[in-house]
Order: sequence, then C-alpha cells, then structure tokens
Amino acid sequence: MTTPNLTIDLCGIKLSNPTVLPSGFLGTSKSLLKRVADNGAGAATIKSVSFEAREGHKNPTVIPFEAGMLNAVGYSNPGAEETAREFANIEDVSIPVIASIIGTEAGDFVRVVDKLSETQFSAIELPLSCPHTPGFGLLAGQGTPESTKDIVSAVRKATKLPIFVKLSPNIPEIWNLAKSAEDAGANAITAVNTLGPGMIINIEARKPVLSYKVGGVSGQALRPIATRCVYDIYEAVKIPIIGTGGISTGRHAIEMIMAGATAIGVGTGIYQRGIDIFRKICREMEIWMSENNFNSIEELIGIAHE
Amino acid sequence: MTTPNLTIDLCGIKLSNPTVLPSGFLGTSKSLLKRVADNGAGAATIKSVSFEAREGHKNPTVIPFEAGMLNAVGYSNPGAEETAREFANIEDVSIPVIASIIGTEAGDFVRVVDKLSETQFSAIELPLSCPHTPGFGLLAGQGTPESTKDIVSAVRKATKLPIFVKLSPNIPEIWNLAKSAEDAGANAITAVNTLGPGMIINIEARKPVLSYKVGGVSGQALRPIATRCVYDIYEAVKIPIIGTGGISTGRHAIEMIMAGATAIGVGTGIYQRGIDIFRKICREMEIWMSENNFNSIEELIGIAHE
Amino acid sequence: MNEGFEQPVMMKIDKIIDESDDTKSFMFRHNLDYNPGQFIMVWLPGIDEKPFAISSFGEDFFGFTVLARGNFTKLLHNMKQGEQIGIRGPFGHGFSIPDSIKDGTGSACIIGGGCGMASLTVLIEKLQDYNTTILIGATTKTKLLFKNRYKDITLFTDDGSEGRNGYPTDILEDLHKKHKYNIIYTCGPEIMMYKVYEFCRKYNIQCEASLERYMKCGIGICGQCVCDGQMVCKDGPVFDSQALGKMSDFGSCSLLKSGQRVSLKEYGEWIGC
Amino acid sequence: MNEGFEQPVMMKIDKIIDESDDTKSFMFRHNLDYNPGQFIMVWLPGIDEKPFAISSFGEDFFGFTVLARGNFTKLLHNMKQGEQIGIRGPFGHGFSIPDSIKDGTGSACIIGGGCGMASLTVLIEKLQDYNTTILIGATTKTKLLFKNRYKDITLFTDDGSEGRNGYPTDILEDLHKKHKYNIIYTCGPEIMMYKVYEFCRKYNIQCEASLERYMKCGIGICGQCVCDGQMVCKDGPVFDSQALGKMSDFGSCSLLKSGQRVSLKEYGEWIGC
Ligand SMILES: Cc1cc2nc3c(=O)[nH]c(=O)nc-3n(C[C@H](O)[C@H](O)[C@H](O)COP(=O)(O)OP(=O)(O)OC[C@H]3O[C@@H](n4cnc5c(N)ncnc54)[C@H](O)[C@@H]3O)c2cc1C
Ligand SMILES: Cc1cc2nc3c(=O)[nH]c(=O)nc-3n(C[C@H](O)[C@H](O)[C@H](O)COP(=O)(O)OP(=O)(O)OC[C@H]3O[C@@H](n4cnc5c(N)ncnc54)[C@H](O)[C@@H]3O)c2cc1C
Ligand SMILES: Cc1cc2nc3c(=O)[nH]c(=O)nc-3n(C[C@H](O)[C@H](O)[C@H](O)COP(=O)(O)O)c2cc1C
Ligand SMILES: Cc1cc2nc3c(=O)[nH]c(=O)nc-3n(C[C@H](O)[C@H](O)[C@H](O)COP(=O)(O)O)c2cc1C
Ligand code: FES
Ligand code: FES
Repeated sequence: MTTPNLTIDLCGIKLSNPTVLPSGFLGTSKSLLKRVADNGAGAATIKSVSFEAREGHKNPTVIPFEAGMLNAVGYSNPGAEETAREFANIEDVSIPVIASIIGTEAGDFVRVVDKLSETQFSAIELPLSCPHTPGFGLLAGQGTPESTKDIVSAVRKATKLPIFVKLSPNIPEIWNLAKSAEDAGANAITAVNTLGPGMIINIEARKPVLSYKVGGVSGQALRPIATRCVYDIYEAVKIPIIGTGGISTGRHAIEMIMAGATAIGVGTGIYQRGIDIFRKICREMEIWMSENNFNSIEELIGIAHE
Repeated sequence: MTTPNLTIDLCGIKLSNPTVLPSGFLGTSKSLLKRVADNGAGAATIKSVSFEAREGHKNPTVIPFEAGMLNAVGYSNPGAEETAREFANIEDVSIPVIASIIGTEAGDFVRVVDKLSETQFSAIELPLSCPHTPGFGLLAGQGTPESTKDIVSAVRKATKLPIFVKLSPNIPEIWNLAKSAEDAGANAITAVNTLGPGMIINIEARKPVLSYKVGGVSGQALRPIATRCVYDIYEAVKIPIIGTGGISTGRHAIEMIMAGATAIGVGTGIYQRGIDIFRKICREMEIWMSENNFNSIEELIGIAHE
Repeated sequence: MNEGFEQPVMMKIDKIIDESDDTKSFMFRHNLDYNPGQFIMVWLPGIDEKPFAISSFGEDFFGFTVLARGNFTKLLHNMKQGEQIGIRGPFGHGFSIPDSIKDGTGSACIIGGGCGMASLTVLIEKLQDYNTTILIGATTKTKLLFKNRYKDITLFTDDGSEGRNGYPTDILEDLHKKHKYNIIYTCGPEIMMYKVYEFCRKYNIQCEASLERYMKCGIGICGQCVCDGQMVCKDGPVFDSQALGKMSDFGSCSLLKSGQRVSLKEYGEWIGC
Repeated sequence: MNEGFEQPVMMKIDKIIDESDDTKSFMFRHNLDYNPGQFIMVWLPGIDEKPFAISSFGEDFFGFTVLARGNFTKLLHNMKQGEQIGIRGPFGHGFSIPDSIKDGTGSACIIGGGCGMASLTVLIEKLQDYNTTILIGATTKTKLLFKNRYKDITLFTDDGSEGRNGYPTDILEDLHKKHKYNIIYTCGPEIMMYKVYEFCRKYNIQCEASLERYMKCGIGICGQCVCDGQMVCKDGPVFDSQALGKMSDFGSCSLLKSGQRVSLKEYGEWIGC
C-alpha cells in the first residue's frame, strides 16, 4: 500500500502537510519557527504584529483548564520594524511562514504590510477576531461584514501576497464575514480565533486568574464550535479554509478537513502533546487514511457535506 | 464550628440550597422531579414547553465529547395542555419547580403561561436563547434587547409569578440583554443556555453525529464562558442570577457564586457524577465554606468583583 | 461515566443471520465490556439511532437481533455484510445473578416473549448449565426466536402453531411448585412481564424484568425514557421486584417522543412491539 | 502535560526567613513533585506572576527565595506569614546527575552567583555528600546567599568584603586540575555562566547552566522565553553544554516583554538581576 500523500496547495502555497502553527504560539522568533518546521509542521504563523511595539497584559496571561486554555496575552509584539528585522531571511525556515498583522483601522494594517514588504513571508493573515484586546479585533468592531471588507480591500491593494482572514467563532453568522472577506479579495479564511472570552476565578484568591480577568478560550472546548464554523464557511465561500481550534490528534485533523478545511491549525495541542505534535498528527492521519483508502487530502476536503 | 447555611432567597422563593436542575434535564415528569428533589437539588426546572406538542429532532440528539456535551433535542415536549396535566399537584414535589416556556412570538409565551396558570409553579423561565432550534431562541431573533423586552413585557402582564429570563452565551454584550429583561420586569436572569452551536463529525461515517448536524455545547467547555457572562451581568443588573454552565463540583459552584450568581444550575454534571450530584455539590460547598470561614451563600455572592 | 463508547463507533457488519422471516441478527467482530441485560445504541448515520439488546456475545464478537417493524429497522434489514453501523454503549444496568443460583442451591426461570428474547439470550447462555427453566412465547410459530439455540426449552404460541398453545405464564404455578424458583427473569411485551411480576409478588420470588421505553440520550439525562422516577436507560432497562413495585407506570404508561404520557396500548400503536 | 499544578493554587506562607538585607525566603507546608533546577510561577492575585526557583525542599515543605528588585518582588517582601500566595508548577527541566557522580567515581562543581544561588540550593543538598566543590560569588558581602547553610564552601566577592576577592571562575583552572570535574553546574549572571560554559568546553567537562528569561506562559507555548529555538520555561531552564553550544543568544540576547530581542545588557537594565 502506498503512503497517502499529505501535501496540499493552499492558494498557491505548497505545504508538505496540512498542519499549520497558528499565530500566538512560539511565533516570537525565527529560531522557534525553525524548530516548529523540524517538528513536522506544514507552515507556521508568526505572533501577530502591530505597527508599534506592545507589551501586552500582565501575567498571568495564559491559563490551562480542564477543557483547554484561556489566554489574554494582549497582543504583545515588538512592532513592525523589529519584526521585519527578526524575520529577515525568513527563507532560512524550511516551511512557508505567514505574517499575522493587526491594527485598529484599515490604515494600520497597511502600514504594517508596508514595513514587512521586504521580508519573504508566504502570506499575510489578518486576525479580525480577537475577543479580549481593546483596540483590536472584536473590541474594535472588526467582527462586521463592512469592517471586514474595508480592511481586506485596503490590504489587498497593498500586497500581492495571499491574504488569509482570521474569523471569530463568536459571530453566529460567520459565513457572512467569510463571504465579505472573499468578496474583498481574501485568498483563504482562517477559522477560528479564540472563543468567548471566558473567565476562571481562583476561589481562594477570590479573583480572576488572568490579570486581564477574561481571556479567549482555545483547545478542546473550542473544537466542536470551530468544526461547525468551518462547515458553515465551506458552504458559503470557494476559497480554502485553515480550520483551527482544539485539534490535537490525526482524527481531529481529518474531522476538520471533512468539515471543509484544506489546512488545519494546531496551537493548544502543543501544550498537550509537545512540540512534535505536528509530526504525530501527520503520522496518525497517514495511518487512518491508509486504513480507510484515502490517498490524498484533496479527497477528504468537505466530504461530510455529501 | 457551625455548618454553613446554604439556603438562599431567589426573588422571594426559598431554596434549601443554591443548586437548580436546569431545563432539559430529567424535567419530563413529576416523578423525576421528585427524584431530583430527593437527591438534594434546591429547585428544579421542567423541560421547556411550547403551546403545541413537538417531537423534536431525530436521534442522536445528545452526544458527550471530551469537554462536555452537544445536544439538539429540538424542544420536544407534549405541549402546554399535557404539561399542565403532568405537573398538576406539583406541590407534591418538595422543592420549588420552575416552568420553562418557549414560543416564537410574545403571544405564544402568553398562551402557554395561561394554560399553566392553574399549576403551582414557583416561577416562569423564558429561554430566549436556544442556538439550534428553528423558530425558537436565537433562530427566532430572540437574542436582541428589543425582542427580549417585548416577550418579557407580555409575559409580565400575564403572570404574577417571578420571571426568569434565560440568556445565550453567544451574545457578546450579554449585559445589554440582561438589562432589557430587568427593565421589562424580569425577576432573575438564568445565565446561560448552551453555546455555539457546535458540530462533531464521525470520520468513519463521514457525517455529523447529531441528526440535526449541530447542537448546543454544555459542560466543561461552557464553564469559563458562563462564568464571564455571570460576571458581566452582575455588574449590569440588580436582580439575582442563576449561573448555569459546566458546574460539576462544589468549587465550580462557589466560583460561579463569586462571579455574581445567587443560585447555580447543574445539568451536564448529572452525566458526569450521577443524579446525586446535587447532594455532592452541597456537601463540597459546606466543607469549603467551613474551611474558609464563610457562613452563608450571601457572603459569597459577587465577591470576585471586589 | 459509562464504560465503552460514549460516541458512536462505526463497526463493520461481519455476518447477518436470518432468525425468522422478519428478524435478523447482525454480528460484529469487536470486544465489548458487556453485562447481560445492558443495551447498545445503534446509529444509522443521517437516519436515526435506537436502542437494541445484545443477543450474542463472546470475547471478540457480539451481535444484536432486530425485528423489522418500522422505517429504522427495515433500513437495518437492508444492510449488507461489510457495511458499517454506528454503535455506542453498552449502557444501563443489566440482570443480577443471586448467589443461590451461582452456587447451584437455587433455581431460576427465564421467560421471553417475542423479540424480548433478544435481551435474554446472553443471560440464558450464562445460566443454562444451572437449574434454569427457559420458556419462550410468541404469537405464532414463525415468530419464535432462538428456539434452536438452546436445549431444554419450552415453547408457546398464541395460536398453537408450535409448542404449547397459550402463554408462558400459564404454567408458572406448576413449574414453581416443582422447581421453587429463587428468581424469574423476563423480557417481552410489557403486559406479559407485568403478569410475571404479579406472580412473583404473590409467591415472594425475586423478579427481574427488562423494560422498553422510547429513548433519546441513552445516558440518563434527558428524561425521555422515564418510568415513575426511574430512567429505563440508566437505572434500567432491568429492574427488580422492589423497583417495579414502586413504578405505577409499569404495565400501564409510557412517553411518546414528544414526552406525552400515554397508555401502553396507545404507545404500542405508535411504536409497536 | 505537566505534573503539579496547572492553575495557581493559593498557599499560606508558613514562615518568612531574612536571608540578607534585600533577600527573603518564603516557606510553605506543602508537598511538591519537584526536581532540582525546576521553577514555579508565583502569583500575586491582581498584580502579576513571575518565575522563581525552589530554594528549600522537603517531603512536606518547600520555599523560594526572593531578591527585592522591582515592584513585584517588593510587594512579595511586604507579605506576612499566614497570607496566601498563588503557586503553579513546578515547570521545566532541571539538573541531571551523571552516574559518575552518583556512584562516587566522579566529582562535580557548583558555581552560584548572586540570587542565582536560589536555583542551586536543592541540588547542593543532594550532592554535598559526594565529591562536590561549592563556589558562591556576589558583588559584596551582604549579597552572599546561603553561605551559612553549607560546610566546605568557597566564597567570593567582587569587592573583597568577604571570602576571596574576585569571581568564582578565577580559580576554576586550579580546582579542575585537582578534582578532575565530570560536571559543573552553574546559575547566576549570564555573563558568569557563559564563562563557566567556555571553560567547560575548553576542558571537555559537561556543563549545566540554569538560564533566566522573561516568562509569560511558563508552559512552552507562547515563545516569550525563547533562547535560540529553545524555550527556557519548558526545554530549560537548565541546559547542558550541547544545548548551550547551539544557542548563539546564550550570553548575548534576550526578549523584552514586547518580544523585542535586545542585548543582555539592555535586558538587564530593563529587568535587572
Ligand atoms: C432497552 C431496549 C432494548 C431493545 N432491544 C431490541 C432488540 O433487541 N431488538 C429489537 O428488534 N428491538 C429492540 N428494542 C426496540 C427498538 O429499539 C426499536 O424501538 C424498535 O425496533 C422499533 O423499530 P423501528 O424504529 O423500525 O420502528 P418504528 O419506526 O418505531 O415503528 C414501529 C411501528 O410504528 C409504525 N410505523 C413505523 N413507521 C411508520 C410511519 N412512517 N408512519 C406510521 N406508522 C409507522 C408501524 O406500525 C411499526 O410497526 C429495544 C428497545 C429498548 C428500549
Ligand atoms: C527560571 C527562573 C528562576 C528564577 N528564580 C528566581 C529566584 O529564585 N529568586 C529571584 O529573586 N528571582 C528569580 N528569578 C527572577 C524573577 O522571576 C524576577 O524576574 C525578578 O525577581 C524580577 O523581580 P521584579 O519583578 O520585582 O523586578 P522587575 O519589576 O522586573 O524590576 C527589575 C528592575 O527593573 C527596574 N524597575 C522595576 N520597576 C520599575 C519601574 N516601575 N520603572 C522603572 N524601572 C523599574 C529596577 O531597576 C529593578 O531592579 C527567576 C527567573 C527565572 C526565569
Ligand atoms: C496563548 C495564545 C496566544 C494567541 N495569540 C494569538 C495572536 O497573537 N493572534 C491570533 O490571530 N491568534 C492568537 N491566538 C489564537 C490562536 O491562533 C488560535 O486561533 C486558537 O488558539 C485556536 O486554536 P487551538 O485550539 O489549536 O489553540 C492565541 C491563542 C493562544 C492560546
Ligand atoms: C440535553 C439537553 C437539553 C436541554 N434542553 C433545554 C431546554 O429544553 N430548555 C432550556 O432552556 N435549556 C435546555 N438546555 C440547556 C440547559 O438548561 C443548560 O442551560 C446548559 O446545559 C448549560 O448547563 P450545564 O453545562 O450544566 O449542562 C439543554 C441542555 C442539554 C444538554
Ligand atoms: S433516554 Fe434520556 S434519560 Fe433515558
Ligand atoms: S514563557 Fe511561554 S514559552 Fe516559555
């Protein structure tokens, strides 16, 4: 029996397998992206970058709970200029690297794109969906079809790179946003960002554990909701989807692909199964695909809709 | 040391402890409510009732997953007239019983309230928040301040019983809805209904497991989001809150009360710890309260806000 | 938390056995953690999901037996070897075997009616080498299930087309005089089980009956399968005399899919048995 | 998945010990699953959370030692016995002890500088009965930590106010000629650790150094504590010669809270040590 072929074409970008490191995990430095590549990821996303540097929220910023993780890092990042420096010669990383870019208004995004224009990123991701950072994402009103269209159109003019738009699972009619993004020229949808926000209170301290009090929910808790989002988006748009949320096994990855994803993000799973989770997931996918007579990822995409 | 006092006053209704059976769990018959009372619940809610009988969705309607449960029962219920018959002499149940009432328009709710007027329910709950049943809750546009106000005002005129309005965790600005409900005469807020909806696909079957494909998420996955909702609502309204979502231990109950709940709902936890979970939770609360020098629930409500 | 599968697992049909003109057994090569009397939920993706008893059980296989009645069971009957079916479970609380039976000092009687026999086969296999009487009844000859699987069984048909003419309950009095039963197990039409229960009460014999109610969750949370404060899916499907004695709905009422409580007659017309 | 506490657990301060004018140890009656070199995250509710080494450890107690530097550590210093602090962990990868040390055939050297000593105390307790040399350095007499806890230690101060004048690394060459070290452990200012590492490389001695980087998650997912592809919180804080050899940031760069990579000098001005 031949080994199944895990390669995918994500709007023109060739990936050796569908696993993608989502933004916010390990994406602070080129050295870590290399490590992620060595551990089998198909592509990697850098930590979201704003024009100016941001320190983010105080600790605790990340807190695991029994059904996943809560985080309110607060988009800490060294700003666009520093980021361009850190990721110069990004070709040294053996897999495609996606630049995640944030801003409050359309112009902010464009300014960051301009600063990064010399860097060889493979795509630009726009997370219009953070549920817990004032001035960004949902808290900047970016979860509407109009705002999505504005920002995507502006970035579309500023770059030739593929644009991925990252959406929030909090918006019930997520397909509307996906459609707006597609109409405005996005090349792929990343679904989804974290859910909520949620809160965990330490009852002895009588205080929320996160310093920002609330944080976005990722991991297992998010998975069925992310799967539904991908399923809904798949019916609404033609561009590919990077299904992200709670994936930690090959079965989860296949489930997300059957819902309609072309690639899959693996973030919180790193905590649960280690940094080699990318390789583990690929191995599990290969075994399942062999046993179930699938030869390529292509054959799996969206088949739960049949 | 004296045993802490778990009794609460929920808008005039006396509960021997803060645990409440939420709607949709075991609330199909008087005999099961008796059993729930025998197992230590402070109050119980019947399965939501519409004017006409409904068979609900096909099976599978309920499916556990690693972080809770997905359900799309589809509001099966025998209709208002049958319900009045089943719960006649509800005084036989030793705890307060809450009637959960659903409808598409304000008038529907009133018709059900009228049919149940002879039955000795302690309160009326209006779940304006189901995420997965066409014609009801969010899918009937009930997740807006205007619609909340309309329905609550209409029901307010039709009954003297306390009205609980049950809200959806999907609405980011949940405090607005709570405020509308309070303004329209609601006596308490039940927060929250299920999240999402979500989807679980069986990859060998290549199909969503729930016959309705998607279902609301309850259990662990919902807990941090429910806690945040209660925290937000507590800052917005003066009426008490029944905090519901993922509670399965005494610690969880205390966390929810510290966030601002007066009473707490326990649904999915029944699957995890058995029907005597109400008694178990109360015992765990008593022990923790003794160890931490709390004498009454009153002292705990909302103290995470300090 | 239940052992076994919380979510349906797709399993390949290893073999299909025709048990009678309208009854088939579906066999699977799979290991289950199963006690006689428990049930599984059988899922046809995109169609529906219903509870079934396990009628064959071994280390590396199990099977269930289906009477074609409505849409779901007819679709099941159309399935072929090699096709896949979703199974979750086993769920519920099965039969208990008192010490007097295990140590050979007592004796038991097993009474199956119609497709209720499917719930009793694994128990019969466990008890057939002890002092056990086995009575099987059906409306007519072609509906007698598993009659060739066991030696020493007494058959009954309502129309006398095979075995004795009448109901298994007719001869209970005589048999009990002879065998002094410690326990009687039964599964079949509820009216039959009710008669067995009443007989047991009269003679102070332990009784265990496996009830059938329309199920949704199968895991004790929705309340659909309620029988007087008991959840048939979780507290049952097998109940003993003490529990049955407290259930005024036993032998009388059941909930339709909407939750409406109706007489067993009306329930039977809706769902058949 | 980490052992220990994923979420902060509030623990009562059992005792506070003044170690020097600006350093205090906080003791707790609690059992931890801990290996020397690992760290815990210390949470002051509503304030902040920072990593600290464990400096005392027993079956039913542990303690950590804090140099008052910035806001957080000053608030910690203001806490009283009986008050509660949140602890999660232990996290990370600690020191390893080669067989040659365990079986007494080899010898080890432990070099602590300033508050870095706090990471080494539990290791010292484990190794003090073996062939182990202990060197402690500090800028001045009052900053010499734990000098009275152990016998047979050699002290150094930059200003000569106590012990030998100079750095512990000054006499390494002589000591190594005498003891033939199999391994040298170090924690302290990174510039000192870097010197130790270079010395070890020259003489082909195994080296383990405990690094310090600003941390956020503490569990290996955010990338804040990165040192050349290694996460100090998860892959470290202790790294061996092989790992250190691949880290060009070791002894040179670190990330500020924003993620900006700066020289250790600039980092030190921001965070001090
Ligand atoms: C614990 C337990 C164990 C069980 N074990 C077994 C077992 O081992 N074997 C077994 O066979 N069953 C068993 N059952 C019963 C089984 O779960 C199903 O309820 C039963 O097989 C019904 O089949 P169905 O869905 O095809 O019939 P249904 O669809 O429920 O139809 C039943 C009757 O309804 C009528 N009907 C069907 N479709 C329609 C229609 N479209 N319009 C009008 N009327 C219609 C017909 O008269 C038919 O006879 C068990 C039940 C329980 C609770
Ligand atoms: C694995 C590991 C183990 C560790 N173990 C220990 C340990 O055992 N003991 C220990 O003491 N530390 C330890 N640390 C360091 C510790 O985590 C803290 O980083 C350190 O204590 C900083 O304290 P702080 O937050 O009070 O200082 P910071 O707030 O970081 O301040 C440090 C310096 O910054 C300057 N500064 C502070 N506040 C301000 C301000 N408002 N404006 C301008 N400048 C300011 C001051 O110059 C000050 O000296 C460890 C770190 C790691 C990574
Ligand atoms: C600690 C942490 C930091 C994150 N930071 C970002 C970020 O900077 N930008 C972004 O678009 N998403 C961010 N996310 C969201 C993730 O990229 C991802 O969408 C989410 O975690 C769901 O995937 P998972 O369940 O596999 O973790 C962050 C998530 C976590 C847990
Ligand atoms: C199987 C099931 C059925 C439910 N049915 C109803 C219902 O009829 N009406 C309603 O208001 N909420 C219904 N809910 C929501 C619950 O009342 C509750 O709000 C939710 O499950 C969160 O609480 P939990 O995490 O403790 O289960 C249902 C939930 C489940 C799991
Ligand atoms: S079927 Fe849901 S409780 Fe039995
Ligand atoms: S602090 Fe987050 S990876 Fe180390």
